[in-house]
Order: sequence, then C-alpha cells, then structure tokens
Amino acid sequence: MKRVEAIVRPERLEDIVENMEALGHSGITVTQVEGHGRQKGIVEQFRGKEYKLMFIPKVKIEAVVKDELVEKIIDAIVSTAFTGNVGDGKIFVSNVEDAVRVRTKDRGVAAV
Amino acid sequence: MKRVEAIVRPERLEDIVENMEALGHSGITVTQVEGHGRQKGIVEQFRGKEYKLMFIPKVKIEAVVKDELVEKIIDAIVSTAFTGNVGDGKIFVSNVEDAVRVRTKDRGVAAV
Amino acid sequence: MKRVEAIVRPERLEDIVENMEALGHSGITVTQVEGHGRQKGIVEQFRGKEYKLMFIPKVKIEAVVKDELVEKIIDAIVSTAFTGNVGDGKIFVSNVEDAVRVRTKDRGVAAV
Amino acid sequence: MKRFLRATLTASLLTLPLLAFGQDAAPAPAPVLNSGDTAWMMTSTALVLLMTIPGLALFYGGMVRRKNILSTMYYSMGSAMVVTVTWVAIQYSLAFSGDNGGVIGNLDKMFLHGVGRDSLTYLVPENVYSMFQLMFAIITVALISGAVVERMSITAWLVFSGLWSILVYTPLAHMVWGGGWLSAFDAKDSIGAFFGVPKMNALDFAGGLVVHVSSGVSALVLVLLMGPRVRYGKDPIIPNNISFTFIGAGLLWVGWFGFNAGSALASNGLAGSAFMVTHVAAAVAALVWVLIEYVHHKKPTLIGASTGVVAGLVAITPASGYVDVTGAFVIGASVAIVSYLFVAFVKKVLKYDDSLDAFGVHAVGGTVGALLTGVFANPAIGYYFDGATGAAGGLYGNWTQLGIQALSVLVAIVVSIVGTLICYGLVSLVTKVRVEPQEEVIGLDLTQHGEKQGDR
Amino acid sequence: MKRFLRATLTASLLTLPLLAFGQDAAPAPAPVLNSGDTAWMMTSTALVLLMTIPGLALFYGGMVRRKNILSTMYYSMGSAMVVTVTWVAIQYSLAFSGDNGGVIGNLDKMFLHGVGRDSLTYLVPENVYSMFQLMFAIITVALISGAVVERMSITAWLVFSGLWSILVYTPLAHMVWGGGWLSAFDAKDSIGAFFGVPKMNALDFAGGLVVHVSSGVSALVLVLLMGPRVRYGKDPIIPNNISFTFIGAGLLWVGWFGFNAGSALASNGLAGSAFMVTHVAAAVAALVWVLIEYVHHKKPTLIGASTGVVAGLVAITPASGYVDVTGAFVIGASVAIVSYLFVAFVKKVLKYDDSLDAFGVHAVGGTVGALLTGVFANPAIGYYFDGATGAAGGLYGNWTQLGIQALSVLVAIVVSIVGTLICYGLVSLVTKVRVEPQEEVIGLDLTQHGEKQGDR
Amino acid sequence: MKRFLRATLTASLLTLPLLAFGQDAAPAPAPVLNSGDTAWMMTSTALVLLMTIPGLALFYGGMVRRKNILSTMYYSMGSAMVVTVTWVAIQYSLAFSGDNGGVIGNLDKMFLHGVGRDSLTYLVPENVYSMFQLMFAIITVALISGAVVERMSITAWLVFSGLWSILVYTPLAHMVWGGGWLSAFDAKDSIGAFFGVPKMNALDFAGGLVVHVSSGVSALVLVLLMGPRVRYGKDPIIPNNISFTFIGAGLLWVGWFGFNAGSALASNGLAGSAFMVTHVAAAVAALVWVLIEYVHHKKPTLIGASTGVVAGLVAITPASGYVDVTGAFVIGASVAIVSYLFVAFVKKVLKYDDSLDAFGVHAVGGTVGALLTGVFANPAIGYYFDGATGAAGGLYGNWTQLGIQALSVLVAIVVSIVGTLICYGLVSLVTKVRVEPQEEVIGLDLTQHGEKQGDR
Ligand SMILES: Nc1ncnc2c1ncn2[C@@H]1O[C@H](COP(=O)(O)OP(=O)(O)O)[C@@H](O)[C@H]1O
Ligand SMILES: Nc1ncnc2c1ncn2[C@@H]1O[C@H](COP(=O)(O)OP(=O)(O)O)[C@@H](O)[C@H]1O
Ligand SMILES: Nc1ncnc2c1ncn2[C@@H]1O[C@H](COP(=O)(O)OP(=O)(O)O)[C@@H](O)[C@H]1O
Repeated sequence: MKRVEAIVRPERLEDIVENMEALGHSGITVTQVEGHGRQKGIVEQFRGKEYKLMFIPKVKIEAVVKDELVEKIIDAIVSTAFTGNVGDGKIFVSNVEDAVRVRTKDRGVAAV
Repeated sequence: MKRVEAIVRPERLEDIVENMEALGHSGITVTQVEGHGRQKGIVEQFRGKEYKLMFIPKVKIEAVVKDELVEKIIDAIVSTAFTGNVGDGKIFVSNVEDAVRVRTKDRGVAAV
Repeated sequence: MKRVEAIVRPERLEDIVENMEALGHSGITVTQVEGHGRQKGIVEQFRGKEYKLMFIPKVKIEAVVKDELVEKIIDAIVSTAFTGNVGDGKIFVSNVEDAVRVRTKDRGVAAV
Repeated sequence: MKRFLRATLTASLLTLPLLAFGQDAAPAPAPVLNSGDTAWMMTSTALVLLMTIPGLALFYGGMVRRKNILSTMYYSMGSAMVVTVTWVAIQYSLAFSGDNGGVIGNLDKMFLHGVGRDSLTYLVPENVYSMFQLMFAIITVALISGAVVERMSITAWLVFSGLWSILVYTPLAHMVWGGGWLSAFDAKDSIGAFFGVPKMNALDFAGGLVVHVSSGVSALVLVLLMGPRVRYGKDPIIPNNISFTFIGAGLLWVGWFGFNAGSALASNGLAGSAFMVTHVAAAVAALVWVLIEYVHHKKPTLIGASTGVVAGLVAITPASGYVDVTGAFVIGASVAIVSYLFVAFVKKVLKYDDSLDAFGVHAVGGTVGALLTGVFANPAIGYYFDGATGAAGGLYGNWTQLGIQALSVLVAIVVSIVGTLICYGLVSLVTKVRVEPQEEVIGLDLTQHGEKQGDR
Repeated sequence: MKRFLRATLTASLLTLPLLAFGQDAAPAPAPVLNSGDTAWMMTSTALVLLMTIPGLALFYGGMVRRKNILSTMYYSMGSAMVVTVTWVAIQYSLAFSGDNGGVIGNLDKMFLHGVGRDSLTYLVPENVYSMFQLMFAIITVALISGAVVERMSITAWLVFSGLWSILVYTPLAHMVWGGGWLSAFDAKDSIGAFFGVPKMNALDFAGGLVVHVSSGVSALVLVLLMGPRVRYGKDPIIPNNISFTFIGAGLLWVGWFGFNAGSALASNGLAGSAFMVTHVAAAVAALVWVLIEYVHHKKPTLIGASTGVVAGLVAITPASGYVDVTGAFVIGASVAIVSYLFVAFVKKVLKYDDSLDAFGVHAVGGTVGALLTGVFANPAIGYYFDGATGAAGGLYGNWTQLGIQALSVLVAIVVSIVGTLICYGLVSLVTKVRVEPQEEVIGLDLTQHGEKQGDR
Repeated sequence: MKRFLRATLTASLLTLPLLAFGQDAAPAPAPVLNSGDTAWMMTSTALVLLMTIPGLALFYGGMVRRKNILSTMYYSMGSAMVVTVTWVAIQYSLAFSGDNGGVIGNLDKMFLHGVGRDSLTYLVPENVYSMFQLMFAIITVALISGAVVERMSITAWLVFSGLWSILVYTPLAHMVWGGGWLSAFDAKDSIGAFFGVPKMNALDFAGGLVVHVSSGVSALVLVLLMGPRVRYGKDPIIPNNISFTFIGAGLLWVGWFGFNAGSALASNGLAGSAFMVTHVAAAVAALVWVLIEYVHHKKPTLIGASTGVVAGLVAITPASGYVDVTGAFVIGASVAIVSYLFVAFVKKVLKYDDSLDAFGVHAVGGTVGALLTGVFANPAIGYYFDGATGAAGGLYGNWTQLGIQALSVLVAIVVSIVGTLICYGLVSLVTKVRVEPQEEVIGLDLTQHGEKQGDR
C-alpha cells in the first residue's frame, strides 16, 4: 500500500476527488493546509498598505491505495490539478505498512 | 518507530486519547480533516433543496510510537472508535526513521 | 527524499520558515493542528470554573527535502523552535518514495 | 405613506387649543413641528439604515461562500455610498418636488436646495423626511444584489447602483409616493390620462411596488442577462455563516418597524397599527414556512425561519397602513406558501441562478402583498393619497381596488424591466459587468477587494 | 409599569391649556394620543424584540458548542414565532382585558378584537401597547432555553413555548400588570382574599417576577426533569464564539432601556429615572463581577463581564421604576455577588446542568431585585398600581413592602413550578422532549435542522 | 450642543397657548418636560451606547489578530464599566454643575445628588441628559484603545480608563459644553481671561475636540510611550474578522445619528439638520476613500469603505449642528483625503505603531472637522453657546471663527498630551502597563482573560 498525498489548489478539490472515485478508489482524507513555495504570495491590503502573505491556502488530499493503483491515481490527480501556472502543487508517494478498518477490524490491503 | 495514524469520528476523540494515554503514550497530534468514503454523505438543506455533502468531518489522530506499542495502540483506538456503522474510520501504520525532541535535542526513540 | 515534519509552537512559524528558506528549500506545507503531550494544558475559564484543555494549538510544518538537506533543515528548525520549555515540539523524519510536480510533471528529486 | 389629511389631522389636534379660541377669520395656522413625530421619524430613519448596514449585508453575506462574503457585504455598502450622493444631488428632487406628467418631479430641490433647518414635511423636518426616503432608496438597490452575488464586478455594481436608482427607483417613488400617476386620485394631466386611466389610487404604504417588486424583478432581469455562477448546480453552495444570516434577519425584522410604521410619517395610531400588522405578518409567515419545511423535509431550518420572516415583512409592506390583524394573518400565511413554492420548486424548474432569491422573496412577496392589499384594505385604518377617503379593498366592497393593485404591479414590472435593461446596457459600455471565471473561482474578496474575511 | 395616575398626570399636563379655561362642569376630556410617548413606546417595543432576536440568540448561541449554535438560536426564533400567534390569539386578552378572581383576564380581546387604530392605552395606541407586552412574553420564554440547549428537541420546544406562555406567563402578567391580585391595591374579590391576603401591592416595574423569576425557576424545573447533557462534567464545554456572546450582551444592554424605561409607558421623568438606574446597575454589576473574578481566578473574563451586565440588568428590572441611584448601586453589586456564588459554586455542588445559567442569572437575579425593591423603593420616584400613592420600601419606613415582595416571589415560584410541570407533561404526550443521545453527540444543528453553522 | 436659546424656543412654542393669554405680568412659566424631545434623547442615549457596545468593540475586534479579539473587545467593555461609575460619582458634576475658572465644574451633583425624577435639562429629564453625556464619555475612552490593542495590560487599561476620563475628558467637556472657557461667549473670570483670550465661542457641536481630538491625540501619546507591538512591521498583521469590522462600522454609523442629532438635545429642526449632514458626510467620505483606493491600489476594500465612513462621521461631528449640505460634502471629502494620507503614508514614514489608527482617524478627522466648522458654519442653522446668535464661519464673513477653532484644537491637544502623560505615570505606579512579550506572543485573550474566541 502506498500513501499518495497531493497538495493542490482548493478550487480543484471536487473534480479531483470525482476523478479518483471514477478509478474505483473511494477512501480519501482531505486537510486544509497552507502552502509556501514558488507561487507568488497573495497580496492583501489593509488601509493603504499591501501585505504579501507568506502562505497560500491549499488542500492536501491523502489516499492510501493499493500499489497497482498508484500511477493511475497520480495521473488522475495531475490531469485535473494542472493549470500550467506556478502553484499547481505536488504529489508525494510513500510506503504504508499496515491498515486497519475500524468497523470490520480488517487488516492490510483489505482495509484500504 | 512507527507512525500510527487514525481517521475517526470527531465525537470519539477525547475517549481515544484518554485510552492511548492510559497505555503510557502521551505524544499525540490531532488534525481536523474531512473524509470521503463509504459513509453516506451528510444531507444539508437550503431553502427547500437538499445537498449531499461530499465530505464528512473527521479527526486524524497521529502518534509516533515505539515499535512494541503499535499493536496496543491500534487495539486501544479500535475498541474506542468502534460503533459498527459505516464511517468508523481507518488506521494506517508507516515507518518513521528518526525523531528529534526540540527542547532536549534527543534523537531517535528517546525523543518519541 | 525525506519528509521532515515538525510540530512546533505557532508563534515560531514565520521564523522557522524563513530559516528553512535561507537554506535554499522553498516548498513547505503548514497545517494547524492540536497537540497533546507533556506540556501542561491551557487553562480556560467559564463562569468561575476552570477547564484544562486536553489539546494545545500547534503548527505542523512539513517539507519533503533532498536527503543531503535533512540534517541542515533539522538544525534550522531546532535552533528557531527552541525555547527550552516543555512544549517546544518534535521533528519526525520518514522516507518518501516519489514526488511529482503537477505543473511540469517532473518526477522524483527533481520535483521537490 | 405620505397621506395629506393624516398629517393635517394630527396638526389640528395639536393646535386645537389655539383654534378653540374662535380665530374664525384667521388663516389656517402654519404647521408647527411635532417633536414626537420628529423623534419617531429620526428613529425610523436610523432603523432603515440599520436594515441595510449591517442587516441586509449580514443576511446576504452569511449565505454565500466564504470567499465571497466581503464582496457580498460590499454591494450593500456600495449602494449606501453611491445612492446617498445621487439622492441628495437629484433623486430627492425628482421624486418629491413638483410633477411632470405624473411620472417624475422636477429639479428644484437639487442638492436639497431650499430645504432649510425649519422646512417641514407634514410635521417633521424636511431634512429628516429626505433622509428617511433616502434610506428606502439605499435598501432597494442593495436588495437586488442578492441575485448577482459571487459574480458581478464591484465597479459595475457601483455604477449600476446609481443608474438604477435614478432610472427605475426615482420614477416609481414619484408615481407612488410623490403625487404621481399611480397614487393620484384623479390625475388628468398625467401619463395615465394618456393611456385612458387617469384615476389610479394604487395603495402601497411602505413600498411593495416601489421597493420589492422593483428590486425583485430587476434582480431577475440581471440574472438572466448575466447567467449563472460557474459550476452552478454542480457544486453545493453551502452558506459560510448561517448565524450571520440569522442576525441579519433579526436586524431586518427590528428595522422594518421603522420602515413600515415610519411610513405613517407621524407617531400616531396609524403608525401603531402598521407596527402591529408588521410584526404579526412576519411571525405568521415564519411559522407557516417552518410548518411547510416540517412537511417537506422533516427538518425546520434556521435559514427557512429567517427567510419566512423576511417574506412576511416584504408582503405586509404595501399593506401595513391599510389592513388589520386579519389581513396580517392572511398575508403572512399566503406569502410563505407562495414564496416557498418559488424558491424551492419554480427556481429549480426554470433553472435560473437567483443566488439568494431576490426574485423569489421580494418580487413574489411584494406582489402577493400588493394584491392582498386590494382585498384586505380596511377603510377604518388607512387613507387614499388625498387623505380624505378611507382606503377600502374587496372585502369592504371595493373589488376595483384589486384591479388597480394588479395594474400598478404591472406598471412596476414594466418600469423595472425596461429600466434595468437600459442600466445594464449603460454599465456594459463603461466596464465589464462580470468578473473573469478564474476570479470567480478564486473568490471576489481577494480578486476584487484584496481582502480575506478572516485569518483562517 | 402600567400605573394609572402617571398616565393621567401626563395627560392633564398636555390638556392644561384646555382645562385652564374653567371647563368646570365639563366631563374630563377624552385622552389624546401623545406623539412623544408613542414614539418612545414604538422604539421600546422594537428594542425589546432586538433583545431576543438577535440579542439573546447571540448571547446563548456563542456559549454552546459549535454543533449546536443554530439550534440554540432557533429556540429564541421559535419562541418569537409561536408566542406572537398565541399572544395575539388569546394571551393579550387573558392578561390585559378584564379580571377573573385576580388571576386571569377574559377573552374579550381575542385576536385583538376591538383594538382599533385609535384605541389608546394611557396615551399610546393600544396596538403598540399590545406589541410591547408581546415582546416581553417572547423574551421570557426564550430565556428558559438557556437551560435546555444542546438537548431539547425543537418540536418539543415549539410546543412548550406556546403552552408555557399561556399557562405560566399569562396569569403572572395579569396578576402583576393586568390589575390582578398581586398588584391590586385592595382586591376583595380576588384569590388573595380567599387566602386572606386581599391587599398585595407587590412592586415589579418591568418584570423581575413575571419575566425573570418565572423563566429562571421554570428553567431549573426543566433541567431537573430532562437531566444533564451527555458526558456533562466529563468533557469541557468550550464556547464556540465568545464574541457572539459579547455582542448579544451588548444588544441586551441597549435593548433593556426599552424594556425598563419603556415600562413607564410614557416618555417622561419616570422613564428617564428608570433609564438611569438601569444603566448604572448594569455597569456596577459587571464591575463587581470582574472584581470577584480578579480575586477568584486572577483573570477577568469577557463572558464574566457580559454575564455581570446581564445579571445587573435582571436585578434592576423589577426595581427600575422605584429606586434611585443608591438603589441601583446596591442592587447591581448585590446581584453580582449572589449570582456569581450560584453559577460558580452552588451549581457545582448541586450538580444540575443548567447549561447557560438561566436559573443562576435570572431566577436569582430576579429574586434579588424583587426583594431589594422592597428595601430601596423611594416614594419620590414610583407609584403603586393605583397611581395615587408613592411606592415606599423599608428604607422609607415601609418594611412591610419587603414581606410583600417576598410573598410575591413565592407566588411566582409556585406558579412557575406547577405550570412547568403541567407543560412538560403535556409536551411529553405529543412528542419526545429530548433528542436521542446519538443525535446529541452529532449535534442538534445537523440532526434537528439539517444545517451547519459554517462551511468549515 | 447644549445651546440655551434653542431649548427656550422650543419651550415657548409649546407653551404658546398659555402665553397667548397675555400673562404679561406673570413670571416665565417653569419649563415643562417635552415628551418628544425626551423620546429622542432616550433613543439617542441608547444609540450612543450601541456605538461602543458592541459597535466599536466589533470595529476594533475584527481588525486585530485572532488571539487578541476578546481582549480588544474587553477594552471597550472595561471603559463602559469603569467610566459609568466614575461619571456618576464625580464626573457629571465636575463637567456640568457650576464653573471654576472656566475650566471645571463643582462637586454639587456628586452621585447625581439633587437630580430627581422631575429635574429637567432643557425640556428633557436631567437623568437622561446625564446618561446621554455619560455615553459620550464611555466611547471617548474606548476609542483610545484602538492604538494600544494587542499589548496593553487589562488591569492597566481599567485604571487608565477612569483616570483619563476624570483628568482629560471632564475638563474638556466642561470647557466646551459645560459653560466653560472654550464655549463661553465672554468669560471674564476664566482662565481665558488670564491668558488674554476671554472670548472664545469655539464651536464643537457633538465632540470634535472633546471626543475625537482628545482621544486621538492621547492615543498617539500612549503609543509613543508604550512602543510598538512585538515583531511590528515584520509579520503582516491580518485582521481576524473583517465582517466584524464592517458590522461595527455599520453600528457606529447608525448610532452616530444619536450622537450628532441627539446633541441638539431636542427633537427639532436642528436635530434634523444634524441628522442629514451626518449621513451625507459619512457616505461622501466613504465614497472618496474608495475612489482613492481605486487610484492607489486598484482594489476598493471593505475595511477602506468602513474606515471612510467612520472618518466622515468623525469629521462632521463638531460641525453637525452648524453646517449645511455643502459643508457636509466638503468635510466628508476632505477628511477622506487627509485621513488616508495619514494612515497610508505618514504612519509608514513616522513608524509609530498606532495599531488601529486611533490617531489617523480620530485626531486627524476631529481636527479637520473642527477647522472646517470655522469655515462652513452657516448662521441660518446653529447658534453660539449663548443661544442668541447664529454661529457663522468664514464663508459667512467671520474668518475669526477659523482662528478660534484652531486655538480650541490646540487647547484640546495640550490638555490631552499633559493629561495622558500624568495618567500614564499614575498607572505605572500601580501596575505594569504592558504585558510581557511572551504573553503578547501567545495572545492577550488567553494570558489576560483565560479565554479563547472560539472552539477552533
Ligand atoms: N518539498 C515540498 N514539501 C512540502 N510541500 C511542498 C513542497 N513543495 C511544494 N509543496 C507544496 O505544494 C504547493 C505548490 O508548490 P509551488 O512551489 O507553489 O508550485 P509548483 O509546484 O507549481 O512549483 C506549495 O504551496 C506547498 O504547499
Ligand atoms: N484509503 C484511504 N485513504 C485515506 N483515507 C481513508 C481511506 N479510507 C478511508 N479513509 C478515511 O476514513 C474515513 C472513514 O472511512 P469510511 O469508508 O467512510 O468508513 P468505513 O471505514 O466504515 O468503511 C473516510 O471518511 C476517510 O476520511
Ligand atoms: N510521539 C508523538 N507523536 C505525535 N506527536 C507528538 C508526539 N510527541 C509529541 N508530539 C507533538 O509535539 C507536541 C510537543 O510535545 P510535548 O510533549 O508537549 O513537548 P516536549 O517535546 O517539549 O516534551 C505535542 O503537543 C504533540 O503535538
């Protein structure tokens, strides 16, 4: 099992999740995060002053998936998250050793 | 060291953490997340229309624990998070290579 | 590539990120979390009663970095996050197998 | 609203002691400012501003998505800023000074020219009267914004506010309240005579036509011109802060006492009667709305109750100076049923994106209220514009009134449609009306205003 | 509240010029509406609605957990909707028309029958008077909800609101303000005579008994019947939005001027005096509460200051038309001390879950105020119900008044307990009073209303 | 504010019928309470409290960081609690009873001694007048807090509130409104005579000097004494809730009608005129502020519009009883330009940390308004303090007035600087003024009050 973790623009969230579901994977956890990267910060104004914010709102989409699904999931995310502008986001893949479904006490891949 | 990550119903949070602490593990980090899975979405109403929400509020409980504690922690979580209904949540276990306690600069298992 | 994940006091956030950037690493994701650990809980009052809160606001700073940068990043975080009091926080290091930059479709270390 | 005799009656009561001395030959004494009337009118004026700022801004702001809350509030704020200037500059004069063909006034009182400290309208300072009327003009424009939130450019909105208020609101206000054709008892020189309807006597105490039908219909026109929001109907659009909507509804409710009872332009029995029916209709409409929700979805919502209150207030507005408690009950219950049908079913079928139901609540509610005024107007309560005759509806033997009310609604609809089309055209000439889709996706707060509601 | 002579005095001042002409043989002139009094009463009525919607809804809504904020606000809204209808239908008549045995009125004014545009109560339109009284009825029920938030079913609440208002509020209002036994100077035909206490003369200017003791005691009864919230005492219950609570307290403060000074039913010196003591008592109570917090916990809290303000306002309510500035200081300071003891210590010891301290603030505060009225009532300020005699407390030689006050508190307590038990029983017959534990855990907003406060 | 003749005029109108009977030899009849004036003054008093609680608390609270929102609101609440007590105890008497050297009154009315139910000030109850004035005292102190939020200890603030109100506000109020030197027509025994300026006749209708210059200047003094916030200028300080700031601005706007039109102390034509110019100046200032933002940053902000409104209201305050609509336009536009320059540029250059621009908005706005009153005062509208002479500015041939206005601003500045230095010194003796840097970093809500705004 791998954890696929994508940090993307908030406005793409719904579409990405729909695409992932279309691949047959339904378990997904979403977190509101703030990103700092190459993307130029958002400029906010306050009484004639401009503030460049250090952090930009992003969402983190996490899914633990069967190994064979990893590339498909990545493709699904990339194709929907892509706009071509700085700030489109990143995907990280890491290993997951075990999983448990609380309701059934299933372990391992069966629990994903 | 392993990272044990549980995505569970928000209303079970306090009980689960108490149970984990009872096992002698105190370091825990909690994140408000939104989950998408088998659980039927929440239905919200707005002027005579019903919206099925794609995401359901969940909490993610993360604890990096000594290897020998992993199974006990899992049991502690499962026993408290269980209701038997869809949406009870999942637990994922992955490897952690190193840890640092900022205050003491301890490294490795000693820092957990 | 390693994921360096630091859970620290919210008020140190900006300084830590500046320090990390000074090392040449710009991609960082920040999450508002709540921590439970040795730090004595915050006491809140409500009509003559005191509540000790189970959880204390923290920020989690995540950065996926090239292997050779790990120690420098840790040092940068520790030196800025340190106050010497309980609650200074922890850093965890784990392995990341792959990375994708959505905008360019770069893979691996090049995407970090 | 604005009946002559009513004022005169009050005045004569006050001057009774003087008159009692048989000043038979003397000319009628000059009206003397009544401090009680003035106190109530200043209070009412403040209350009507409260309805918009922050009332309506909260009511609307709570229902949009978080990324657009400030932008939504800004529409209300923008109307207040712009319309105050245009009102003082020309609109007050055009609405309430003189008459041309029963359609519009003159420019004699531009920039309140000639309105001095001691000028009176009825027994209150004309300064206060002009401000009271201004607050109505402000909220009317602001109401429209409910239909175009989350997509209309703020620059376009500011320009539109001024134009619409001049082109649509001003003639309607004149026709109904300024002595123009719709209210005139027998307007021989008016446009009405030209169309063969010199006698109108339409009843609109506090703005069913002038405020609600006009804003609601214009809202729909704008929606049809501008199209729905990006991804409308695909993503659920979840209110960012229902408490704000509820607070807004509460402030509207409280402020509406100024709106309706203030429209008596005096602190008297008519004001008291308007106060009572206003409150009763609001509560009844909310209760009926809630009961429908129980039947329809099992769960009564706070937005539902809030919407019900507002719908009730809208519908009682034209009737508030004419009907008794029976009228209030029937009007409150009717509007809840009809409005609910519109926002829950008709909108879904017709598929237009009237974001916050400016049409479904205000045009529909205003129409229901205007028509039922023609049924329930009780001559023991209100007067026609001439102030001499009690205003009677169908239940009191005068079914013609219902026809007159229907015709006046029609006039308001036509003026609103034509006027809004012209305004839209003019605005399009100077600026783009809608923000870019990309800006809409990011949210108008950041893209139009460079601000974010909160730190998280 | 509602003293006859006061009104008459004002009237005679106004009609002085007429009288001055020696109309010796003529009958007393019919009272003439006073526009200043009317302006103030309409303003006051609007202010008292503001106290509930959105004031109290915010005050309470801010203190519960996020998952129940809308539900908590809905209780207030629900009371407003339901009680408006029951009030107009029968309650106004039962409270303020006629008298049966000093306990209740008659049904002559059902649906405001006979209340016309020109009907007056004292010198203000009866329509306004009936609405002013209605707003009191609304807030009284809404206050109770503070005790049962986060667990009472909304359906049960809506039914309870109407029943309680009829069975408990109406007789109390009649007994104290409607000319019933408790206020009557010498009520020979009343229930009081039956019990051997025909003469009562209890003082309750704006509702210490009728509003605060009744709601606070009934709240406690409900709490004991329904039991505590799930996991009460285990999980800390952290307010979801303290700013809301503060805003609510602010609106209550502002609105309370209408509540207390409005209870003079005129815009006169008595109203001015009530206005002053109301403000002073509120600020003093807040300050004392804050000082106690400094001593007790080192840290003065915003909820503490807000609670102190409300406690001060509650306690001055019955006294506001009778006491001078000295009374205001003592009443403000006393209630802060006593109420603090209740919410911080007594509740902990007795372990009942009065969620937002409806009992600790309102029953306790109302009782403190009612009793101290019997001490500080200054005959140079207020009148007994007959309007002819200045109302004197113990400090002015009339210690009997303290006994009368104590007895009247007792009566209010008994009526509230018995009435609430009956209401609870009736509600239980038609619907379950409490939501399921599972629904309580998820939150009432979603399970009862299908809504969530915000988008996150 | 507080002109004698104005009141007399109103009185004589009312008593006209009596006088008409040629009571030539009779003494002037005692003034009779006017119920309309009283209604308006009670309403105004409530509105001015609304401006602070919750108005200003929201306006300020929304602009700080989330960790300090409750603390910021607490400053306003604290002023209300403390100043109410000091005001009733001694300040009202020192400001409005008697005169010593044109600088301060006497202590005859300590604890409202001698202020009975029937005492009148002009034609309203003195109780109401004393409360109206108190609400001004409260908001003035609260305004200062805008400069020191996020770092001043609450204990220090509570002590400072009382001291400052006594030492700075009270003499200024006396000098300008209590018959002291600055307003006196010819004050031979005053400090003015000592300095060779016995005749002042400064115009300050509702508090340009007394309220805004004093609070704004004192705010700057405090800022300079206390230093900037930790990491000021390094971290962006993002408002935690811009909607709150907007709601606050809205409540300030609405409440300001009570502030300015209430300062007529009657419900008459002057009040009406003040009402109108208040609204116009507010809207014009907001519009001009927005236009500057369009030019400067392309994006009009909601905080900008809100700030513009407040700046306009501040500037029209001293002028509101003297100028006509032309003055309102010019004053509104001028203050927007000057204030914008201050908050956007001057502050940046001078590098002081006036957190929420108490100086840039209030001192600057108050000065602009006070000076322009000397230009635009129209003798057809307002009176000098003697009530007999119309107050004329430069445009009406009396350019001396501009000099007088400048001198009076200077006096207010000097009193504020000296007084604030003394207060700061005294506070430092009893408690530390600033919280520890560590507490500041964590936030004042938790460290000073043991509370958190929300559950997340
Ligand atoms: N190495 C990293 N570790 C953690 N988060 C990262 C990393 N690089 C990027 N991110 C996250 O991805 C977001 C998008 O990255 P950014 O550099 O702005 O755009 P792009 O991927 O187009 O170069 C950032 O805001 C940050 O949240
Ligand atoms: N494979 C997964 N990867 C990430 N999160 C998951 C995964 N599966 C489930 N989750 C999280 O766990 C929550 C509960 O899962 P769900 O499928 O609803 O219930 P159940 O575990 O009872 O089948 C989801 O809302 C989601 O947040
Ligand atoms: N083993 C762990 N797993 C996950 N999070 C941890 C762990 N230990 C500590 N934390 C997080 O780090 C924070 C700081 O730890 P704490 O024990 O309070 O202080 P210290 O590191 O000074 O002993 C905690 O609030 C918690 O969020």
